[in-house]
Amino acid sequence: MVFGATELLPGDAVSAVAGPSATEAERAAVRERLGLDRDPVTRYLEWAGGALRGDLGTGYTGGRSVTELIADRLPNSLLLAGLALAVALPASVALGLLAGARAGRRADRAVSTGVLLVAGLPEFVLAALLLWLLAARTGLLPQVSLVPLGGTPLDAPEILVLPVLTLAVSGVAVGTRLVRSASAEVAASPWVEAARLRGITGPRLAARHVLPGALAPAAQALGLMTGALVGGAVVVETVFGYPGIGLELQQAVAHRDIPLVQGIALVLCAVTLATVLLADVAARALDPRRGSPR
Amino acid sequence: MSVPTTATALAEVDDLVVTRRTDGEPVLDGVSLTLRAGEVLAMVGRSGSGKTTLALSLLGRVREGLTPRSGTVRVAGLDPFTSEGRSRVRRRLVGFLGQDPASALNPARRLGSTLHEAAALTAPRGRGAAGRAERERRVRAALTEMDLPTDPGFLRRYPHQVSGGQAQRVALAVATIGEPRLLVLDEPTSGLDPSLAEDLAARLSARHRRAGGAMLLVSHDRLLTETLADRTLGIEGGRLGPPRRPAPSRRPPPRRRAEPASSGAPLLELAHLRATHGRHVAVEGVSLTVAAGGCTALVGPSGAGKSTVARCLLGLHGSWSGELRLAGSALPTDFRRRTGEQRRALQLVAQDSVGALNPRESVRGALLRPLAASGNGSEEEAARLLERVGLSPALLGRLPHDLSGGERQRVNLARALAARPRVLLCDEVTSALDGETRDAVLELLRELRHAQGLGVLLITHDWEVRATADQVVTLVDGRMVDAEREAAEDGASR
Amino acid sequence: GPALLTGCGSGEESPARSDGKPRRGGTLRAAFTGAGAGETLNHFVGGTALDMVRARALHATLGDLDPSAPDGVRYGVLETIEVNGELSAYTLRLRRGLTFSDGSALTARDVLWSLRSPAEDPASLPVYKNPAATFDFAGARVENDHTLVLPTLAPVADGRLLLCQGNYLVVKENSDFSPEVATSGPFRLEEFVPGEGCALVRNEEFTHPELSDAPYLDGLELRSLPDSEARAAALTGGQVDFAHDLSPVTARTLGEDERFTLTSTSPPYVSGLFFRMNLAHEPFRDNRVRTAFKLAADREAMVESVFFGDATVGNDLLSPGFPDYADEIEQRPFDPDRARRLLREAGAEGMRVTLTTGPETPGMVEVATLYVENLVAVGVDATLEELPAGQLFADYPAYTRLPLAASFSVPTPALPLYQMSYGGQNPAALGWDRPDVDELVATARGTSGEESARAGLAAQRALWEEGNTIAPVFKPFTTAHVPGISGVAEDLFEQFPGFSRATLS
Amino acid sequence: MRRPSPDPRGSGGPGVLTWCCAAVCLLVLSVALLGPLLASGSPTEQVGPPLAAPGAGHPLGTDVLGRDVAARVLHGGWVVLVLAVGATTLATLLGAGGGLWLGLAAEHGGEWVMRAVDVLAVFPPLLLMLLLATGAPDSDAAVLVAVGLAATPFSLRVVRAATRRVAATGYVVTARARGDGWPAVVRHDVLPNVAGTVLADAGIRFVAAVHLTATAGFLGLGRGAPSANWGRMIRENLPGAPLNPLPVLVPAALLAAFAVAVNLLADRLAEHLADPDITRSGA
Ligand SMILES: Nc1ncnc2c1ncn2[C@@H]1O[C@H](COP(=O)(O)OP(=O)(O)OP(=O)(O)O)[C@@H](O)[C@H]1O
Ligand SMILES: Nc1ncnc2c1ncn2[C@@H]1O[C@H](COP(=O)(O)OP(=O)(O)OP(=O)(O)O)[C@@H](O)[C@H]1O
Ligand SMILES: [Mg+2]
Ligand SMILES: [Mg+2]
Repeated sequence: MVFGATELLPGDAVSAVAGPSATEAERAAVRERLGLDRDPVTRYLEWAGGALRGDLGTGYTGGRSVTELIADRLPNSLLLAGLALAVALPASVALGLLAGARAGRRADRAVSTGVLLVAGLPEFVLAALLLWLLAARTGLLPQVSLVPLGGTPLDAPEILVLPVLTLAVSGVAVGTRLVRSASAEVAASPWVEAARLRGITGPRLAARHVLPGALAPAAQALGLMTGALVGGAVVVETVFGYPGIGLELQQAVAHRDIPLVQGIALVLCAVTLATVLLADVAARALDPRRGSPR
Repeated sequence: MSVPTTATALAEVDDLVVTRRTDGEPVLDGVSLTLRAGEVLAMVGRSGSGKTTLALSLLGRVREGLTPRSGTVRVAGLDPFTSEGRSRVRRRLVGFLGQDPASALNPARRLGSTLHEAAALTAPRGRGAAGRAERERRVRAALTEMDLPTDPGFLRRYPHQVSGGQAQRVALAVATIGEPRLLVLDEPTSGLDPSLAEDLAARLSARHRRAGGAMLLVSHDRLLTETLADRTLGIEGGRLGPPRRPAPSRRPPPRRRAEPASSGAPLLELAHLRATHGRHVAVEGVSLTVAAGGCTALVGPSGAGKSTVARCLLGLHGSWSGELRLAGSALPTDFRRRTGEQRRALQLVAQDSVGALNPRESVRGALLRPLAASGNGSEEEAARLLERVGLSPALLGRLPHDLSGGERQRVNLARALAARPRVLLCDEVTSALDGETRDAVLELLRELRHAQGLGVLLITHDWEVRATADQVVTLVDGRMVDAEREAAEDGASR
Repeated sequence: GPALLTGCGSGEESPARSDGKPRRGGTLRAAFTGAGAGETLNHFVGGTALDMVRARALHATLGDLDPSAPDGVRYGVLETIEVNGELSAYTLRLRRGLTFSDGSALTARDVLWSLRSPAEDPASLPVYKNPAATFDFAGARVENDHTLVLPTLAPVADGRLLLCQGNYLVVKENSDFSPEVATSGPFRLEEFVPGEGCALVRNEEFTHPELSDAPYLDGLELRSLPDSEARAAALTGGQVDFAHDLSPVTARTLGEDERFTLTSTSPPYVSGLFFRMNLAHEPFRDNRVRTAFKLAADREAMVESVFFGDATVGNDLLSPGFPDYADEIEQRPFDPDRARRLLREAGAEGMRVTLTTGPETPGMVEVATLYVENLVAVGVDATLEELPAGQLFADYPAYTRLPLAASFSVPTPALPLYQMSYGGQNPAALGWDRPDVDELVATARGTSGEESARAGLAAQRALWEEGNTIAPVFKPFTTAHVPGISGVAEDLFEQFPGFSRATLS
Repeated sequence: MRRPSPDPRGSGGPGVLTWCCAAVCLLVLSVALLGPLLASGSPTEQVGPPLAAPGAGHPLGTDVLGRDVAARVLHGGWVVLVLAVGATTLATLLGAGGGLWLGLAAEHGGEWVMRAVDVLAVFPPLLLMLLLATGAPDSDAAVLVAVGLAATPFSLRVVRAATRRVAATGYVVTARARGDGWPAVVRHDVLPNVAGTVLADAGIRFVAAVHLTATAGFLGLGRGAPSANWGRMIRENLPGAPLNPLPVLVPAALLAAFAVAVNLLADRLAEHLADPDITRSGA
């Protein structure tokens, strides 16, 4: 599917490689070199075969192996998404529970409205805002995520703060709402009512009584959110110049580097699919009633 | 205004008025009550008379849709309607068991963790290993007291993996584990067979009195109130008064011989039922019949497998085998493969009356749907059905959670009847009803049996209900115990 | 060096300290547009600014353009280029004693390989193939280690300008462009991370043709940041000292900041923003319509609004500032009334046309936006279609069918640029097919002196009068840097800075 | 006699916040929909120097090309709103429909369909948008469909999960066993009980749709350059924000306010649909 989709992208790498002023002969030569003169079915079979073997072909620009290239970038993105998740997950669970367990009360209104306000800002505005607040005005943090040459982002943790924060904040906004709606429902159930009548209140009520019931539905949605984090970092990575897979995808699309687009899309799909499946499994494990309908 | 607290008064309710928010109707109409330490007070009254409302007010709780208008409540001198008072009252002073204990257990938590938490919450602040050992001991003790298994396997189960009566006893254990000074129990034994109930009650009260605790017991089970209570108060229309009926005798009433309704061919035949819950065989080798116009009682101790049998008959149970015939023609084991006609022919009134009602559907909607399916979807018909089960047509606009426990149960019954079944399966349909209302319901069933040839399968613990059956099948541990002899003993054999 | 840069901040400080000697030492960090993780060290295939700058730091050039020098060029590894009387063979002589970073000698064979191998590699960028259109590499002779003779395919007068444009660099023969390969430039590679940047250190083996102790910098860190905003942010955040190619608005905002010095290139190192009328599109066959379209453009307003005044008004000709540019031709005025009249005469009043553009280079969409407003003002039913980034030229055959399309140029001398993109029925010319003009250009390039000048002027006048290109604006390349950096301006190839003379204070 | 329990939540009925939200919604909607009629000047005409501060004639100053920000704001709303509302409707309809079906048909290969949907869901929205938008360049409808499709799998999953929860309840099983067909069960039992989830989800989708539409501007998809569009305006003028922040702030504020208000309203509506008493229980 990824292959088919990218095939449909108008234009081809020929112009990107050969340059706008190339002659027809030059273009034909490039086309032949890239193997674009053969029919799509053959190319698909080759590509799919290669993909199965872990070989995603060679990028048009620069001619590096796509697999190698993704291996360069993916860890950075995973790190970013992982850190963002590590911040966003507990925060959205905590906030979502706080709001959901007291649905309709003042705490809920405050959290929900606040979360909505943040969620209401497009990601690049949020990024710009954080940038302005934490970096440009105060100079506390670097504005651009320049990874030390030859090192990993972890060698300069300060460059991770802003991208992670941006991703996490928008993740929290979505996550909180999902957890809230799940836990509000549970909070209204007779068993939570019974727990209240036993004098259980506050964090204990939320964590021990509301959460277990809310986790299963929330896990589903949070799984999707995770997938979106990995792939959706395009904007954040562009704004901060963070060398991740999202930035790479954007550039590859702009350069019509089809093998690279295909490779990245495939890897993104795989990562997202994995998280979604994981979430499904988690949801199943967390819901005792699954599989044994009453 | 407040009444001076005497040293002995543990709980005091003074002139409490609770009204419905929508129409201002009082549900409690100037109730005053004093409960002394060490006293057991029983509260009896018709379904919908306000018992649960009063019991909850001791915990500072008023259900949504009701509002307290005036009056005061004090428990050990604290006002449970203030937030500090509430948390202290609920945490340390009062243990509460609600009317629908099955739905009070968190379906996502294991029984063990609920019990441990209750033990920990009320334990003297012991932390660490010693604390844990103490908690375990108390949990075990509570389970033993409730006649429940104490093996870790049982504690690891989820609420939906135990029977209705077992769930009720777990909930009772949760309420009593902290040995609170005041126990408020709302129909604590409705799902238990009488001998177990009596046994349990005796143990409970012995321990409780020893510890000097007071108890407010809401029950229509006269046997129970008689055994336990020092004092019985009646409640009627939200006002307290002396109990309406004099305390009845301790003995179960003489079993009335049920007149055989019809002796035609059995309407419903079940043979060689075998049902499993995972690897555990819940029911095996059960055969029973229900005659047209007849009534078969399915009895047995809690956890015997009665509800499982009912669910199998309906085709809801996932893994079962056996032969099932309705009026001579075979019924598929899975309801999905039954025709609409076949499905309508069998109707279940489920044991868990909360779970069986759509929380967002009014009584009217719940009744009109099956009525429409059976061809008479008028509002009058719905109102008539409600009246037949002893409910006011005013209830039509209500949502399930605005109903009292008994009312809910009867709405369930009305809904099942609305589908015009040929066989009605009643799983503890009278457990939350007072004697009077129960008799009315039984009378209704009898009438339907005669008039329409309705076959009834009654799952019950109640001797009096059982007595209306013309056949009795007893289950113990998932197996039939000599049904013939039992039946003969009852004098109900054909 | 020539005054290629106009300072608009505090200006360039003198490269010399009070004692007359430039300061040695320091590491300069600079940000450029780069490619993604697919980036390689092979600059023959990578055309980003970063590729160019990195290549010029790593490899020595044959020579750079310098209009003030006697030959019009300033030599790098070369001592001289001699041309025979028939303009049919060029002899390149290398300086003595040149070595690569590993100490091996730099010979004429390396020079030949560096010119020839990209021409033969289909993957390399068109610009590196250009010499092959002029010189006959098959007939090239390496006379000795220091002498290379290149015969031409046809007589050519400007062969020196062609070879010494600043982008023909000397790479070790048969190089595979791996990070370990020895290089000849002012710096050598220390660390290379594709898509992120590279770290370079001074190449002690390098000898500068003019300055004995250059390069002065100890190290150079070149970072890849594709987004103009990000480059500016890295500069203001102190993460880099030098930010290349800023968008007009970014430049304007940075200009208000006293901490930075802003420099913009001036002609010839400016990039043209063009609108090209497709002659396959009926109304444009009529030269009155073409002229009307040229007259309709409010060039001053474009310069003011899009570039805050920091750009050059174009005259519908290619490559202002280069020696072959015809500045004798008068500036075309903004005359909407005449445009309207011409359109009426041509019967093209209310003609419908869609201008297709894309964010391929900063300012392109904005200029097109204003131009469409201009067209509407003279009674053309014009609409704008903006394609997503990367799409305008992606489907080139489709591009050549657009009625009115935006495009841009990189700094290249006017006549070679004409030959590359307009001559010989090139599809990129959008229907411009004038053998007579092609002939004139060929003459101008193949002769010298008066004759060449006359032919060049005639060709450009034809283009001005009848051409299908509206060239309203030439935009500069704007860079910003922290004060204390100097010597960058003296080593500039087109818009790409070189750091062989740069110092840091 | 004092009331034993001060009612913690006050009386029912819409609160101040709800009214505020409604007011904000109305305001933004009227700006967006009536704006083109109210605006005096042209949104594309150059009226002054770029990024000029507010002054006479142009109360919000000028944008990056010297166009009147006020006129552009007035003209630029309806596209975003129509796109976002349309895409949300599309996603919600598809998501709710599919989710209900999949949630109920869990046994009959529904699992497999879900896997297929998952594969769709993980397809990068960026690529999806590029594809659809390049198939029909310069078209807002393509963006609408793309945004809608990108959001659908998410909705579908959430609704499906909710449906499965409801489908396992006693009352659904009872109704099915009673002989009620799926249509009746869905209408009476499932829909009312998942309506809250669907609405809350639609709220999230809406915000996401506003973002995606704005991002479509970021990627240069949909109606191109001269057209005013709040998402586009933000992006166009972001680099110039230090000179005149209004062309960024005003559309961003309008977008955010609208997204928030719509969401809060959706929440309230969900609550009321569900039944105010159920969701607001608490001791
Ligand atoms: N989902 C389940 N998984 C495992 N065991 C179960 C499950 N449901 C019920 N059981 C067990 O099966 C047995 C029979 O349960 P059933 O509900 O039929 O009892 P019952 O006779 O109706 O009891 P009661 O009178 O208490 O309602 C019990 O021991 C119960 O613990
Ligand atoms: N949330 C509510 N909103 C409105 N009316 C209610 C609500 N809860 C209960 N009622 C009504 O209040 C009355 C008293 O209810 P209550 O639950 O106290 O009865 P009860 O005595 O416990 O009855 P039962 O024996 O059937 O459980 C009933 O008529 C019931 O319909
Ligand atoms: Mg009750
Ligand atoms: Mg049972």
